[in-house]
Amino acid sequence: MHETSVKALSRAWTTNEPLVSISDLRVWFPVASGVMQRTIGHVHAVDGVDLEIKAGETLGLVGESGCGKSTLGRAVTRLLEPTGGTVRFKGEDITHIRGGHLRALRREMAMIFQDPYASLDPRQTVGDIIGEPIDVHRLAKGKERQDRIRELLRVVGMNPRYADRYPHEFSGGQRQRIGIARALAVEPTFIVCDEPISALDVSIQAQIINLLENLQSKFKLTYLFIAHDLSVVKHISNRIAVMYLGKVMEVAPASQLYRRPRHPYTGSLMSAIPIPDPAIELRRERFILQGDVASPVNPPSGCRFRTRCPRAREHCAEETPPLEAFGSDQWAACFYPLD
Amino acid sequence: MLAKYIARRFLASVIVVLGVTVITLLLMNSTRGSYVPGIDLNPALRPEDIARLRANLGLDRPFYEWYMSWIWAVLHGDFGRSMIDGSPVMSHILDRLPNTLELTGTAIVIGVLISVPLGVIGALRRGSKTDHVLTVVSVAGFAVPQFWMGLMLILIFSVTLQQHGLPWLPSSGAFSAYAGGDILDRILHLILPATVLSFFYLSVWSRFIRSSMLEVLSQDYIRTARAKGMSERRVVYLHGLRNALIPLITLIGLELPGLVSGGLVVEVVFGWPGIGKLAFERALQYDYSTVMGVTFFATLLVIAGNLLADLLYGVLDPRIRYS
Amino acid sequence: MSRDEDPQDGGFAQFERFLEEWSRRDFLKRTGGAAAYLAFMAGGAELLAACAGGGTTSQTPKKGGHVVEGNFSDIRTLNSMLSSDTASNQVIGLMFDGLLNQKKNGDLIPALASKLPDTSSDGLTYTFKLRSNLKFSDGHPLTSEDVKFTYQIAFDPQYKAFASPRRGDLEKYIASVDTPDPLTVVIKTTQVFAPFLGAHAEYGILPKHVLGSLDGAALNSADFNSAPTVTNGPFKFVKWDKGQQVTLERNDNYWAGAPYLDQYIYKVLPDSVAVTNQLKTGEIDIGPVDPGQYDALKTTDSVVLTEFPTPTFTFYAYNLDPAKPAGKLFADKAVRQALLFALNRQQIVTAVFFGHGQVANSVEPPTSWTYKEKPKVLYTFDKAMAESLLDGAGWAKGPDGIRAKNGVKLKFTMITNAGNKQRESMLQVMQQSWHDIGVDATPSLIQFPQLVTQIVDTRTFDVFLVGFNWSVDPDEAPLYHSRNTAPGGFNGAFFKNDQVDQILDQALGTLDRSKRKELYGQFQDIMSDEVPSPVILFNTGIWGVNKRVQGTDFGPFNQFQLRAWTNKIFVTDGK
Amino acid sequence: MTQPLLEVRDLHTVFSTKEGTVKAVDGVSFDLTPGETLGIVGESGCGKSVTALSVMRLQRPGKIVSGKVMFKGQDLTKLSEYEMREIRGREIAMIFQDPMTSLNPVFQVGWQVGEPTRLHHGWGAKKALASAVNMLSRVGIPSAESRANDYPHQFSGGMRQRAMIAMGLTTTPQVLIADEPTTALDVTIQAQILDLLRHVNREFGTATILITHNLGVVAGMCERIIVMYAGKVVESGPTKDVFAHPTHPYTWSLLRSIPRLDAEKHEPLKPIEGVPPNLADLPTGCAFHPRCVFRVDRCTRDVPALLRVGESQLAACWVTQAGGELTGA
Amino acid sequence: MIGPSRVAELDVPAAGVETGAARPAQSYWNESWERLRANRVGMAAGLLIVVFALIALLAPLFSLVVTHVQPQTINLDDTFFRPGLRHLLGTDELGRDTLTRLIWGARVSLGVAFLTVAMSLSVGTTVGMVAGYYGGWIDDVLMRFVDMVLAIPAIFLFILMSILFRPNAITLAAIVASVGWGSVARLVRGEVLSVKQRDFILATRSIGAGDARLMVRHLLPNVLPVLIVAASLGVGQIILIEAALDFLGLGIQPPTPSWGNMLTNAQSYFFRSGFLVAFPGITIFITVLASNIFGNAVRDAFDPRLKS
Repeated sequence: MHETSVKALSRAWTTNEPLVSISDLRVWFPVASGVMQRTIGHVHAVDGVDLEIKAGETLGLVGESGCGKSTLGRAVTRLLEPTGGTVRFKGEDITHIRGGHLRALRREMAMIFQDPYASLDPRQTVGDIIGEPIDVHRLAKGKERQDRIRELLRVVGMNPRYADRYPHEFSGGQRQRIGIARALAVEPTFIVCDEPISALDVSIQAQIINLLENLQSKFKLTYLFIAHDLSVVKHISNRIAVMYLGKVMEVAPASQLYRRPRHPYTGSLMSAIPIPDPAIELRRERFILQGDVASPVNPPSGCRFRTRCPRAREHCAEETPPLEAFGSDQWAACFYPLD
Repeated sequence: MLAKYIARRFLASVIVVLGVTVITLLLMNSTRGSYVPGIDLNPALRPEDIARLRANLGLDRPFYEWYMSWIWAVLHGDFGRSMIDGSPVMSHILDRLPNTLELTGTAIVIGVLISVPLGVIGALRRGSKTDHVLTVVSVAGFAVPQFWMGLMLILIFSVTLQQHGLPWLPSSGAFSAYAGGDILDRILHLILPATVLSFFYLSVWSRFIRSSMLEVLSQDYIRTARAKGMSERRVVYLHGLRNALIPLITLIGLELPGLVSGGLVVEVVFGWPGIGKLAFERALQYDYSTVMGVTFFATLLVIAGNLLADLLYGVLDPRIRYS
Repeated sequence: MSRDEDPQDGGFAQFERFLEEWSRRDFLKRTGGAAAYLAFMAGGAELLAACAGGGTTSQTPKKGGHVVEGNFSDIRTLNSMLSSDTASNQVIGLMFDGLLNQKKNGDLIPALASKLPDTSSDGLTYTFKLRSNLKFSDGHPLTSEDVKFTYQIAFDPQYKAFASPRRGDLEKYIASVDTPDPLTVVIKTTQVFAPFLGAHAEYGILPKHVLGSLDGAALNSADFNSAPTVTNGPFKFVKWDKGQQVTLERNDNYWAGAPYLDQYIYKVLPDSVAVTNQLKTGEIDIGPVDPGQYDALKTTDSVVLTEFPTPTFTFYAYNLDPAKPAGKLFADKAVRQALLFALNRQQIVTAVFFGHGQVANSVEPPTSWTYKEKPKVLYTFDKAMAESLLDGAGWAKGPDGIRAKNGVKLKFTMITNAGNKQRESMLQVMQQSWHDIGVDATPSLIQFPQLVTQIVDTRTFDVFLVGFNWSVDPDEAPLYHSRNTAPGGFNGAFFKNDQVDQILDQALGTLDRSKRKELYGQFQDIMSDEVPSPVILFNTGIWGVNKRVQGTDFGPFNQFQLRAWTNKIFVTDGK
Repeated sequence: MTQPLLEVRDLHTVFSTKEGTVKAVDGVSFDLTPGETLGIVGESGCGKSVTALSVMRLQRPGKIVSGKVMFKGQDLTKLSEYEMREIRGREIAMIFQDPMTSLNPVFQVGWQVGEPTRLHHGWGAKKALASAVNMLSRVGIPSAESRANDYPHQFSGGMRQRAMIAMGLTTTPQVLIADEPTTALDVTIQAQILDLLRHVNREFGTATILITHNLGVVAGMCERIIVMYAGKVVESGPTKDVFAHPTHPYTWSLLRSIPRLDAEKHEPLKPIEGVPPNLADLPTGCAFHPRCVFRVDRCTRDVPALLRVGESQLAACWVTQAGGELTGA
Repeated sequence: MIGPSRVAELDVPAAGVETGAARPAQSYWNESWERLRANRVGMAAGLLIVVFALIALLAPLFSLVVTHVQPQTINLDDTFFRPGLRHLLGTDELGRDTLTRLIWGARVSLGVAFLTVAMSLSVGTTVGMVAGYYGGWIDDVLMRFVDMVLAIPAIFLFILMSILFRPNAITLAAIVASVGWGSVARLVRGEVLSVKQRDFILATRSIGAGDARLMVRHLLPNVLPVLIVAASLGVGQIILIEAALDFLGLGIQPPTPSWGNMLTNAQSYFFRSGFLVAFPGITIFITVLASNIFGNAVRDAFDPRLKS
């Protein structure tokens, strides 16, 4: 039965096209004030983003807190309705779909959340949590449903007998596995991983990263991997998009981004990330950004990064730099890019 | 910003006030039957007398008409006259308000003065015998019917003490009937009702302070304060209490409407000439204009109380900004 | 007299007072009303004023000091022509005298008038002579103009907007009020009306020089109503602390001699228990005592208790309206009689009123000069009689023990107002007593406004139980004249009897006392046979007075107002 | 070798919980020499924060059951509460992980920063505020004079941590304990704060204990590090040696399990399987043995002591103490 | 597509199956119950309430077997009996047996309390949940209405409504609940707003669950602890409110006994028989105390965060 809905969505789509294409996506949140609660401004959480995600790849999305990366993830999965722009999934515009159509989309996309403590309903058993997508989409019933839940637990490396336990009995890593099992339950093609490891202990992070990689190859999944930790993103992603204040600053293949960042922000971000090797750390050239991120309610004119950018000139305030191609697979939005 | 905030809150309140008065009037109207306030059932009255009085009170009109003219007058600052005694409703309220403020204010002050240290002690000595005793007292205080406690206090501290020739406390009214009214006299009259009322506040607030204090003491900034090397007393009373008291302000602000109904039972038991007693008596007599006036006033108090609590919160907690 | 012919104001005020009390919450068992021991009454009414306080006559009155009287009714207004409740009338009575006053046994005595008025031979015109040198408290002379003004505002069409509760009556009976000279007032009435003087000659006279400039509407809201600056009675107004007390002070210009007391204070208390408590503590000096509290105060040395019979009573009424379901149950007087026979009224008096009251033999109170000790039918507790009456009337007991006739069960609901302890108890006793003879009566307590509506307006009840109070005049038309079955009338029982109507009308139009006594005798006989609304008991009045207070003289007809002796009260300790 | 400023010897701190007594700090020893930066690394719940709090005697409701904390010749664990107050904030200052919650929200920042000098030097409000403003500007808060009147919520996260550092420095303490000072901050802000800490260390000569779970942070900050696991020190030594040749399997595995930004090619990570142990229910023997890929029989029975392994390092591991090498895929 | 066959191919790292969670499955409810059971004073208090409730339920049996009288049975020859063998707790002014009346009064007092709690909770939860979940104008409208209900001095509502509906146990419960639901609605709304923020709600939406499912399956269970706490603390308070209404003459009307009207009736006979005041007073006190202690215990058990 789900076959039909998948087909309905993918009628005109071929695997050569991007699985997800985002164009000029904007998500603004109103800021209300005054006597009548008039809207006096907007948080420009996502403000004109263009991205494409190819089938089977992992697109990493990095940026500091408040840069809009999670909002972007939620807009793409339609947990938020975008203010403007379009999101296409398998070629179809899903920006404003509703009802049954949206439900069908929910079977194609899944999401994994940052906080494994908050993202599992503490009042449900693990089996119910994983079984819920099955129930919602009426994928299975009775014994079949139970079997499926057990299989999913095994898939994420957990003992199937844990189905009747409650989330609080598990460690962070185990909970994240449960969250992943839930995401897999709808048999999605595309998963948005929203900081899936940042709340985990260091020694556990690798387990989850490996699990995600493993699942991707087994089930031909496409990931949008959101994180603030560039080392992790670089490890897991094919390509990386760097966001700053609601805009994409640079997109590049993972290794290319480290070797040759073009955007000054990317550069300083790289330089700020400590490398667990004293030999390298002591020799490293530090490139410390001054000040704090500007307010997303009143983002700076022109280039968003110019207020902290060591290379900024007058021109940067007057015009917003577009994403320009550097070579075949790298884009950066900067008038004065790094070499 | 603040002025705007108050203005917005005020506008939002208008709907609430109107709604409250409409609900009250509807209820009163639907329960009144053929009862005409202030007349009772006086066989000396002829039907034409009653009709005239009814017309005089405006009760011959449909209630919505009555309401419209009432609200119109209220908007012009005229709360009308009591249907029972013809005195201006405003003067009734203003006559009783000082008494009620005196009683509730004293009870709140006593409540705060006692509950704060008790709550702090309970929090600091959490789990100790003292804490358990305080807990029991406060839970028990919450379980005594107020009117019962009031009557018992009267029997003990007025009647029995007096019978044994001991110094005793007056049992009703806000001051002595004869030659009363000086401060000492008023304080003597205040003791029993304020005790009953503050006992209630005390039970609630001491528990509240205790848990609020416990929460504050577990905060990071308390650890920071300790790490600076300050004494525990300073940590608790300067850094802890200041934060723990903020939510109490809200609670106290929410007591403002208690002026009308919160102290009612105490006012009735002790014959305290306050607004609650007025409201109660007049509601039973279907004194429309007084009831509506008091309702209006009480609703304003509720709103003012909430607003005041919020504003005070803002003063005490710099994190709050009005927008 | 009839419902229209208002009995003396005091009487109904007393009734209103009850109603008012109904509406109060009341664990303070309000006394329902009724009278007591004949022996006591016989002597009591004739006692000297000085003795009534219980003190010795050897005390010499001294000037100075104060008295606090406590009561649990709040006052509403201080304008004698607006007031319709007992508490207000009581305080007004301390500040304003009328033309006449009355003794505690109900005899009229002159007050502002120098003597009882001359009545014209046709009985229509009363000529009052005022005392000379009458003064208001501000020194302004009180003349016949003030009297005329006082009556005028309540009946003259010019003052139509003035919301006096007396207007209906005064408009009906008063043809004119004339003032041939400053000391003479001539009141012409429209018809002969026996209780006229008792009912309408005692209103406190208002100062025309203060209020004369106001129109009817302005009088309604005059400041005077809550703060009378000028008075003519024993006391002057000092202040009114709303909800708490009214403070009065001596009026040195009082015609009967300035009172001994410096101050007289009327204090409002929460309830009758508070009255008892404060009599004990001495916070109040004078207060009415609930029968339930009698024993508690008896042992208090500082308080002297005075008890006397009153025309206050508690009764229940059957709904006789044939259009109502209950009308069919009670149409047969045998049923009504049977139910009364089944009640042990003496036990009710003993248990519910702790013996402070008297079982009624008649509908007229024992305090009345028309009282018939043994009317045609006497009812004592007689269960067998009750059962045989019902059997005879065809009400046979069914398998469930409840009597029925033609398939209709003898089953009904009894209502009274919620909050009156004694009435609640009485209903329960009635329920049990009647159940014993196979009658299923269910008690139901409702709030006051509903009770009022059901009794006088919709008449949707089976049996109601309330209290009432008669004035000194024996007229009982408000309860029993068929005219008052009209909506709004107080004949809630829907009792219609041509003979009774005729007797009551005739008695009202007669000024001859012996003739009236005979007529009311016939009336009592008929009523004892018909029993549309049997009286359970007549209450006693009980007053507690602190020993330090002398000179009170309470009786059946001056308990709350018309106390001609207030200027004679003094205190022995000078405080 | 210079005389240590702070000597911690066999420190034990326990907590009573419903599940039993938890040995949060279980025999920890280390030295801190003047002017150095010592890193304490470990995962959450390993006891690193409790160790720091125990040094400050702020471990409540935990109890220090044994051990010594020698500071300038006196044992801090033996001092009276009053004497200890003289040390706290004056000789040893501490800053915490979450700058959002570590500042009292209802007091102005300048007032809070000046509080240690009012407490310890008895300075008046004016003088304390002036020094606070001075210190705020030295830690890089622009227009410190006016910002001193702001409340904490008006500061950004980075600024708050700067204010915390300023607060610690007003009394020029000899030791600064920084407990996860950058965990709650973004990387670019983390870089700023780390830079500030280096700067402070140089300019004030304050010895710093830097507690963190981030191996990258210690790599760039500390001369020496201590690695903790389940309440114990499992390895310690000069940072470069520990990173180059870890002598405890936990350190070894940890370094292999984290992705490195400078990794040239995509190699699968080597996760440490299993979860950190429950402190109330520790495994027998070495607490790490259930997750250890090098474990030998003895590991499950006996608890290894922290002993010298190699030239400069100490490790608590039966395998390396016996001369075993930590190698593998 | 994940089918059993494909899963079997998967290489599941053995060590990934963690041993942890050695205890038997522990739901939140089980744990709370365990915590509650561990609180001996709280359990004793709860037990007392249960015993009282049972006695109330079995009142007719007590009348039949133990006291042999009905609560309304009057005996004017036996008024103001002191406690003794014939009447264990004495009699009142109409010779009615105090023990019998207390037992039957429990029916009313506890009945009103439980019923009120049930009504307030069901209405308040529905309104609060809908307002909190949907937000926007629905929230505005509902919460303004709640504001109104809470802004009217409750006493007016009680007076007017006690006239409108003659107070019996059910209408009285409805009257008290007509005010009580407002604060429940606020409480629930606040809780819903906070639960709504949590990621699992987003997670549930992300798998395609609808509003109804979210409210019933996720919000309700997460709001439930707050409701349970509110309910257990509410019972005692409502008994007190009921007694106060009786005192004001607005509550249960005699002859139906309730603890409140028994106490109120007895006030005027204090000098005659102190027992009449003492017994209902003590009963109310003990019951409310027990209910508060139990309520606190429940709160501690269900919300360890607030545990004192």
